[in-house]
Amino acid sequence: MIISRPELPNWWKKDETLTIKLKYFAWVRERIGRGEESLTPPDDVTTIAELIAWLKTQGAEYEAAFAEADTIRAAIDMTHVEPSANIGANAEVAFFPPVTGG
Amino acid sequence: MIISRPELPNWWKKDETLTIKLKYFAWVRERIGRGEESLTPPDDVTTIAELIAWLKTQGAEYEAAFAEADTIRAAIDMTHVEPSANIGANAEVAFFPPVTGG
Amino acid sequence: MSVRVQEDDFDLGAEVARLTAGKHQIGAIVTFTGTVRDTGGLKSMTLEHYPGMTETALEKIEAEALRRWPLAASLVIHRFGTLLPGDNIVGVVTASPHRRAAFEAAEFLMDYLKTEAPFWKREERPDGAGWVEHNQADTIAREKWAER
Amino acid sequence: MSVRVQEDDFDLGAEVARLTAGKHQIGAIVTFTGTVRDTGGLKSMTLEHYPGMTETALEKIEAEALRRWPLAASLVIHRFGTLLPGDNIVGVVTASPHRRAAFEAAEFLMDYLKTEAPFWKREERPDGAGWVEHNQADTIAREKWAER
Repeated sequence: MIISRPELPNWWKKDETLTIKLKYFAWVRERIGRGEESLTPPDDVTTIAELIAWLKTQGAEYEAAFAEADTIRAAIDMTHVEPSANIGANAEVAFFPPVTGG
Repeated sequence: MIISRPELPNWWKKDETLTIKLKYFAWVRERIGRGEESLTPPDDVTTIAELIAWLKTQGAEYEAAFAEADTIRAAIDMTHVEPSANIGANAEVAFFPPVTGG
Repeated sequence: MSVRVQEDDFDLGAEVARLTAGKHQIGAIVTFTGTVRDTGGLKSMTLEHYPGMTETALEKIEAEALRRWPLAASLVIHRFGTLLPGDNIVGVVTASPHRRAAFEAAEFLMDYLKTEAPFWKREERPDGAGWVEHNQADTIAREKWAER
Repeated sequence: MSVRVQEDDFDLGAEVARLTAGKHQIGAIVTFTGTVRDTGGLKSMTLEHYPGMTETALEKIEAEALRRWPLAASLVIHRFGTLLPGDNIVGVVTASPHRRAAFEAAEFLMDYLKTEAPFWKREERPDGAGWVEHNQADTIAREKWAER
């Protein structure tokens, strides 16, 4: 994954292939079969939507978890984000159903 | 005071000059100098407004208490009423400032 | 479903425990506590009320709340007598399957109580005592519940 | 002005006493308690949450309430783990000089918490377990607080 950092020269960016820490909750966790993992998506995966699209190619468990993509919410570094949000360097990305606490 | 009771013959009404039980609260009580009393207004006093008008002729303490008639509230038999309300037989009439509990 | 007019203090935590014990359909409980607020130099506050009418008025207000919202439990406690800054004056509990109903009913009970229940507050200050004037905001607050 | 995420039960009566002790400017205290509601045959409910984000989210929600209303004290407690019908899930306390502020802030905290705080409820019934679906009414309730 390439993180867009305008202040850094191009030769630097190419080396910054990052590992994302992923967390899953509730039925997303159950369908994937684990609560967290670290993955290294290809360089062209920069947004939440792109990450979901790529995960769906990584096995039946992801396909099942993200089948109803509309009902899945995401957080980057513990803040709710939209599917268009860019995933920053060293981000913790979480996927979960709409919350039902309270 | 004459209570209008259509079902009773006229000869009966004339005898029914009633005593009203009056109660005063907060600064109305303080200005009148007592918390309750029983009074017998003249026959033509049938409403709250007429009762206030008559009381104001009964002494300086009533004049002081009812000077700001707009800020005084009334209840008949423990129910809030408007100045136009008729005072029924054996009624308990209370006068007090707007309530300030809670 | 009860009202109490008393000189003694109350404990809404204990009242909630009592009201909700064994009732597993409730889901939402709201309490309101009104306390004597020291607005600067207040020594004490004395609440006068109209015995008999007070209970009747509070029962009417509570019945109206029960008519409007699906309440599993409700309680109104109002104190009278002389109270000190910080003391409890009034306590309201509402319990319902739905939080919005519990919130609305509690606020309704307070707004109605403030304009209907025959209580009068007298503030005792170092320079003398005076009756608290009716707050016009309370009348306005009550009007928002008018049924159209 | 604090949030707590815990497995243990809580006692809002004791929390209110602690929050308001010696504070004579308060006047109005509202509490909300959310309990496990048995909607028919519920054995237990398990609350999963996102440790770290939960506290951050609740602190943000509380900070927003403090920005909007003049609160003298506030508290949000949310439990996680396995709970039984009737058990407390969430507790909110708001205290203010004005009752309307206390009511509004408490309802705001609950409405935001229901849509922002990362908790998920799983219901365990005799015929199996299932995740509670998000209630659209909660999203609508939250929208009424949007600043225009």
